[in-house]
Amino acid sequence: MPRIGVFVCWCGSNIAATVDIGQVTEAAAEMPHVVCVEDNKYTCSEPGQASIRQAIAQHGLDRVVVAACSPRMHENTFRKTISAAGLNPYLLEIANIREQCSWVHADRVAATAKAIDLVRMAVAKVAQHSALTSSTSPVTRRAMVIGGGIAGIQAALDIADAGHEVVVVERSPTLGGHMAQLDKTFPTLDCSACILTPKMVEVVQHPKITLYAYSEVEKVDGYVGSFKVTVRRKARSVDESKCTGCGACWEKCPVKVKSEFDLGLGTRKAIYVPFPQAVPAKATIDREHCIYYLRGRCRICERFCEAKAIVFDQQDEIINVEVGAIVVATGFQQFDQAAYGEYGYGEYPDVITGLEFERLVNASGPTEGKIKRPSDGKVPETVVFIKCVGSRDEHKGVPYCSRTCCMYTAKHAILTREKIHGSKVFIFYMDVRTPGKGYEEFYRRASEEDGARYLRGRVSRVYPKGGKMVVLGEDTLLGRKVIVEADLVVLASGMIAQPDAQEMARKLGVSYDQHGFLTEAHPKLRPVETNTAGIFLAGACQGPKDIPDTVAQACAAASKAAALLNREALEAEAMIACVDEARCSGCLWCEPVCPYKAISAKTISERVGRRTLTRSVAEVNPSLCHGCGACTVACRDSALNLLGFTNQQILAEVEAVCP
Amino acid sequence: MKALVLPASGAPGFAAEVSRLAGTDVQACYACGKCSAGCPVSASMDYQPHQIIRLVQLDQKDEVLSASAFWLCASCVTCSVRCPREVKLAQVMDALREISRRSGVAAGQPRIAAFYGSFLDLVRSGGRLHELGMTAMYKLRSRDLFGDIDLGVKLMLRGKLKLIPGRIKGRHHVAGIFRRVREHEAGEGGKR
Amino acid sequence: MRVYSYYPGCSLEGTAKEYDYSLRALAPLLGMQLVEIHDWSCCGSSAAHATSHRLALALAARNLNLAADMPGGARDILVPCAMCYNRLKVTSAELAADSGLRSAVESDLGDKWRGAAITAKALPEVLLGDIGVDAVAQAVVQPLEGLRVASYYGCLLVRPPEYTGFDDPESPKSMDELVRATGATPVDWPHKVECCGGGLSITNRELVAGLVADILGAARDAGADVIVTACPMCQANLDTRQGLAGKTRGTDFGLPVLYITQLLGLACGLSAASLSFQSHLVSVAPLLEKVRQLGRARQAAGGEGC
Amino acid sequence: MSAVAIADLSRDLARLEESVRARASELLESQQVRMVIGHKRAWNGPLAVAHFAVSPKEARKFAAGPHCTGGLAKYLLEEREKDGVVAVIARGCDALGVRRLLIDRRVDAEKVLVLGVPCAGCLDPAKLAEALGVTPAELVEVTLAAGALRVRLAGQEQAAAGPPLDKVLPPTCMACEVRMPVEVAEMLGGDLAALTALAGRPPAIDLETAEAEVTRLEELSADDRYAYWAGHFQRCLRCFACRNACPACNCRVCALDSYDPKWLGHPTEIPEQFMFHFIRAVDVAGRCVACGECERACPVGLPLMQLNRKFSKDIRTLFGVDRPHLPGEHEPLGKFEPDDPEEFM
Amino acid sequence: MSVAKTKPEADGANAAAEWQPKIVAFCCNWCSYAGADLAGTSRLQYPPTVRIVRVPCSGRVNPRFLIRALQRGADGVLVAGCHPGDCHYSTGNYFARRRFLLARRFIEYLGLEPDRLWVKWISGSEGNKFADVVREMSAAVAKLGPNRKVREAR
Repeated sequence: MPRIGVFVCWCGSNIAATVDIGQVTEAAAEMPHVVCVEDNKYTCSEPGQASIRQAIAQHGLDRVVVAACSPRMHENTFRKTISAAGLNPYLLEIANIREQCSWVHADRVAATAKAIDLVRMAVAKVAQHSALTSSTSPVTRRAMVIGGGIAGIQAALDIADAGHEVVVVERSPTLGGHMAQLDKTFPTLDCSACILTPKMVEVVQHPKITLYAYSEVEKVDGYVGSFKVTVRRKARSVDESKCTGCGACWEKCPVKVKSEFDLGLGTRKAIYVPFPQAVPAKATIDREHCIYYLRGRCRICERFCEAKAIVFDQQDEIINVEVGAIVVATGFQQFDQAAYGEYGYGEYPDVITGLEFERLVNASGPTEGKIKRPSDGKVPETVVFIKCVGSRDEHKGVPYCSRTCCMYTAKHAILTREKIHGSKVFIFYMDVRTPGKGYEEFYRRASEEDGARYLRGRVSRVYPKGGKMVVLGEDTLLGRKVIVEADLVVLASGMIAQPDAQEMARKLGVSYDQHGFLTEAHPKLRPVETNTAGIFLAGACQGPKDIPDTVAQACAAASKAAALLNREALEAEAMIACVDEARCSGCLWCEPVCPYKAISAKTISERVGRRTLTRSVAEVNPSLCHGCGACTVACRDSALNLLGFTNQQILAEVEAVCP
Repeated sequence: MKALVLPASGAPGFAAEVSRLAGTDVQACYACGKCSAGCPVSASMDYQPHQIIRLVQLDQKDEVLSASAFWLCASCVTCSVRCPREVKLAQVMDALREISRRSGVAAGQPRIAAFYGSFLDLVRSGGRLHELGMTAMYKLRSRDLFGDIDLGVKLMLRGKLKLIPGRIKGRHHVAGIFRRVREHEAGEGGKR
Repeated sequence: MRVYSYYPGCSLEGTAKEYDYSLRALAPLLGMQLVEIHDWSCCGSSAAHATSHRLALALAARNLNLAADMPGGARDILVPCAMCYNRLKVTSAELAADSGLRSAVESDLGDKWRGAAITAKALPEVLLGDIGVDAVAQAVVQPLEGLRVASYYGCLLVRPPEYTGFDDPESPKSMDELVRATGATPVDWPHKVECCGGGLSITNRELVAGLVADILGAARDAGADVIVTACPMCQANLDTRQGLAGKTRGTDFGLPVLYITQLLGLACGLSAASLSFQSHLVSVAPLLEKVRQLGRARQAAGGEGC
Repeated sequence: MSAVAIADLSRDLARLEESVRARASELLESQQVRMVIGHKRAWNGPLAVAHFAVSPKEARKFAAGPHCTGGLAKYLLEEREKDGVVAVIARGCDALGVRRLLIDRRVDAEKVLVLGVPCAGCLDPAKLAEALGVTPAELVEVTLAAGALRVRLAGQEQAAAGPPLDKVLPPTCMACEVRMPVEVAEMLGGDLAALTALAGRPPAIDLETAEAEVTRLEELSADDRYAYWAGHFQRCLRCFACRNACPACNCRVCALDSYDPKWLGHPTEIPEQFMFHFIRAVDVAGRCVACGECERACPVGLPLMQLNRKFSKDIRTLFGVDRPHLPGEHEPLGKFEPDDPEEFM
Repeated sequence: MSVAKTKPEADGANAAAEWQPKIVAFCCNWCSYAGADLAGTSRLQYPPTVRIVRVPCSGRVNPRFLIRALQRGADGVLVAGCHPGDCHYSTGNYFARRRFLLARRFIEYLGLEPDRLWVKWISGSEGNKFADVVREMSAAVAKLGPNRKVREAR
């Protein structure tokens, strides 16, 4: 039989002024299994806690009810109290007679009656409590970072500097991501490559970091502390250990292909590194264009490779990596402007995207940093920038703001005015959004010092006329139509999720929003965690972001991952779902309602008569379960129960409402 | 320009009425101006299309109905197709013409109103549009007697203007449709 | 032979009669049989939909009902006029989507709505989707090689795309494909879907002349010999207002504006008379002369080749 | 149904019966299956009973026809712990019942062989008795022969012509959409033109008609509805025949039998009867295969399908899932849509 | 069909004036329970009709609890959870929404008053809303009178 002690708190006058403590203690003394009732001025004070510890010893209490403030306030305090007296900390129940009784009711009689009900409910529930312990699981002290852009680079370096091994998986042949394509960065106009490439080199030189470039994550199994990741290392046709990156092969290669890195504005060879500062500086053969793979002969690269690094029959390699934490930094892609027929992107060469403009102004780009328009190589005199192309457009694009376009367009305007003397810049905008350190000043500089003319209105149409591009817009501030005859039109493309972001999310078991961005566990308080423990988010895979925010988030994700890896073992939640295997039918209806993929099927053997039979039942992984209890309702035969909130406990509480 | 006195100068419910009749939500507009930028006739309008929408959002019924802009709308639908907020502007313009006609306010573009009136009268009586008859009737109503006379002669000489109006057998059915719609509209007008 | 219910619309009885004639002459050559809808009435275009939503729907619904009642069963309707096509499409869609509207229109009609199974189709839609560009090309007997043609789609053939849907609203291609099938060269030009202001042609002449001048200028800049269209309002406007448009820009555009059926008819060997070229204001004669010369030159070249 | 069709139908049913026997014999003979579950003619009444053949000889007893009424899927649960494959002669509703057990992982797909048979519907003895002006107990033998139902009543030597089959079908058969079974390993009977044509026809009554009684009850006042159900539940014997017959009620330990937690109290109290039927109906909601076995099994004739249909109707109107029991549909309560309705929230 | 009799004091004419409904509220720990606490810290007054059962998530609430509460004498049941999209466990409230959409229609079908079951989304910052909901629900349930239909005579 349970032996329950009830401790009623006055909370000074907070409770006692409205609730008749005497009546409550009298009523409590009559409740089933209650062997001791005390009241204290402040139960949470040291004397109050001491009286609980004393009563546990004196009366041999095995369960405790504290009628006081909200459990959200002091549940943990009193768990520690009874634990100190040798009781399991979960053999405690709080009756919330302050926030949910004395503070919200003025009528002393009614409040007292309600307080008695609340105590009775707590007593009924605590009688059903059992001691709970949390399980622990070991931690593999290694992290994986998926994606080698600035977010992945930063996260990898931070985790490695914290002393943990890191495996970086990047699907393109080089680190760098979108940032490597940029020219200058706002608001400081630092050269992007100057600040990025040293970090790329640092990654490959770091003793704790292993880089798998040109590799992709195939599969993720396991759970926090113990993930098992399958990685496919795609065949480069080049032995990375031998290749010195000397460049003899791509100098001699006869095949020219449009360069992905230059967004088709420049060319590369069929054997190539994407850009000169690529890391690792190892060549890759593009089998779709290499003559040898297409026609069976050529092999010029092989002839000129002194290191003998060319391996034409190289195969993809599958490797398995065990890690304790994963940082996802898979980035974004540009919105496809072809949706805007009225702007003629793809039809008229002199309508380009912002990222293409970056390549045009970049000193290592296809025009060596001279802004020349694609159609005829002429230096444009009048340049029009159109913002929010794809962004804030439910009709043709996405409803959200892409956050970076206002600033990079201001940067483009400044660069245009710097590089093309006497050029005229017009920027069509809807709003200028500059919430960031030094951002508003940067925009003012573009507008005032560099003379970019901002026109408030969306452009309706762009079409060619006599070698110019006619831009048909509206100045909504004047209420008049504006026609600009431009030499070059730059569309500020929005940022959208990677095309395979949802597939990646499913592999990882994390959720994604309607736009394909991966979802954080809480938008404010858990911004870099996911709902899957041990998986963290960095950079634009979570939503559009500029470089400073991306780096900050990467640092945050890295510190979360490092903190996890610092632990010897992980203690799981104690109040989790458990399966009564004798009842479980093994139907697994609980599985789809579990948001954490904590439930799976397991096969058990049992003796029935003289035979040993096997059947399948549900199994809860205590490391993954968060204790929401959704599974218990899906379970028709009540084989699943939630410890701390069992069916029996809730029924007992409900029944105690009306004695 | 006169100041708006809010909410006094507004007609409560006007924006909602326009939205309902047009089958689109005018409050979705965020005033980017793309409609006005692409409108072929906005240069001739007294208010730009996005300004009309703005006035509607603010329930400025009197000011909107006195405008000529929506009468000038050529129903080319460019605005609707390019609107990032999926506001069907062309339908809003249709709705404003309908409200204007029903409320009996003098049209901001009396010629266009006269043109539409002539057109519909002929359809009501004959079931089909008789272009020559419409032109004649329109000229009388709009007092635009001598415009295009040379053109009319040229068309006539090329056999493009049919002299005798065709009448269909079902013209009484068509007239019935007109009558029932007008009755319904009158009933609605009474309720408003 | 594909059979269509045929809805000419009011314009094709008057200013656009050459569209009607040329289509009727062309149809059998392309394997189409047109059965005119009995006792059709105005579709509810422009004046009606501009001033009364319900009137416009009811007028269009009457014709869709008539099409459903045709002997021989419910067939697709071929609607050459872009405005009528648009009205019938919009009406079908709105009545399908909204049962409240449907019953309102039924009460206006004094009749049940029976047109749900009827699909209105535009001419380029039928020629490309049903007949096929290859069949069109096969019917060509006098290829128009060397002729540069600007396809002008205007507004209502392609907008709003959620109702029309057979072609891209910003950069349509269907008529260009038909032009290519005749052997002529479709020119790439930016004003394919700019509005010509046809609805305001009678009431706001100066405004419209400016729009027409922009379109004609763009076609001329692209090197077009001729403009083709599938809309009576556009054709009438670009043809009859060409003089005034020229005056505002101090030029004579001299660009004939043909219905797509007239161009196809020419390529399929129909006579100039059966295609009613005489009723155009901007003379088509120089164009026909150019076609003749191109034909002769081709024959000469072909002769040498043999 | 024309007379000619019925004549063909009875010939088809005879052929089907022969085909069932032959295929069952073959499977047992070759030991491809351990047991075949089907129907056989009862010795003491008009309706067939379940038959469990384990030898070719026993397979000769299998029957087919409108008198083969009871569901068969649920018997698989009894066999689940034994080795070897069990075959089920499955009408559409049986096949859906087996599908239910497979989805619920209560039977092993590799241990079941579903032999589909087309079905013309199974007669409702109460309706038949009513049509003949007798009590169900007086029905002795019902056959479908020479073009019509033939019925022999107690005390009679000879069978006499009865009503057409489609006039004495229960509502579930009339609304049945799976008279050609789905998800079967093979179909028996070969080319049965009349039966296949009949089974291929759309149901005699559509969804709305099938739900007409639900709609009628919905339109009563709350108190009348309460009186209606309390009146029925008062007659409930708590025999659990509904649960035992239902292929969706397949838990290892039924909530209704559970002592800890104790969901259900003493049967004499009306509130407890509400709890019983609430639990039963909620637990099969979205999982019900619409076979009507619960109602057929109920000895006091509770209108249990009106509870099940209420859920299927609401699931359809609220979540747009028309027929959750048919392949290709989602189980509506194992998922959600972010924009599900919020009518009172 | 007779209706189960409730306790005599609830039925008595004198008691009727003083009778107050009893409402069992299942509040999710993360949002609605916190919202109820906030109503307390803000000293918002609401009728003493409600007894809160703390659950981790609205997805934990089994519709069987609803019937049990009504059986044992509750006059109304409130299920309160995080707003859709805000569930601490991501999806629990979405499942709860489906379950209780059906449950409310079903109890109505059985002849109970649907207004005895309320489901509301109350966030941790909506102390006001919690108090409002209790006030409104108490009034609505009071209007229905004591629950007699599936209440056990004890």
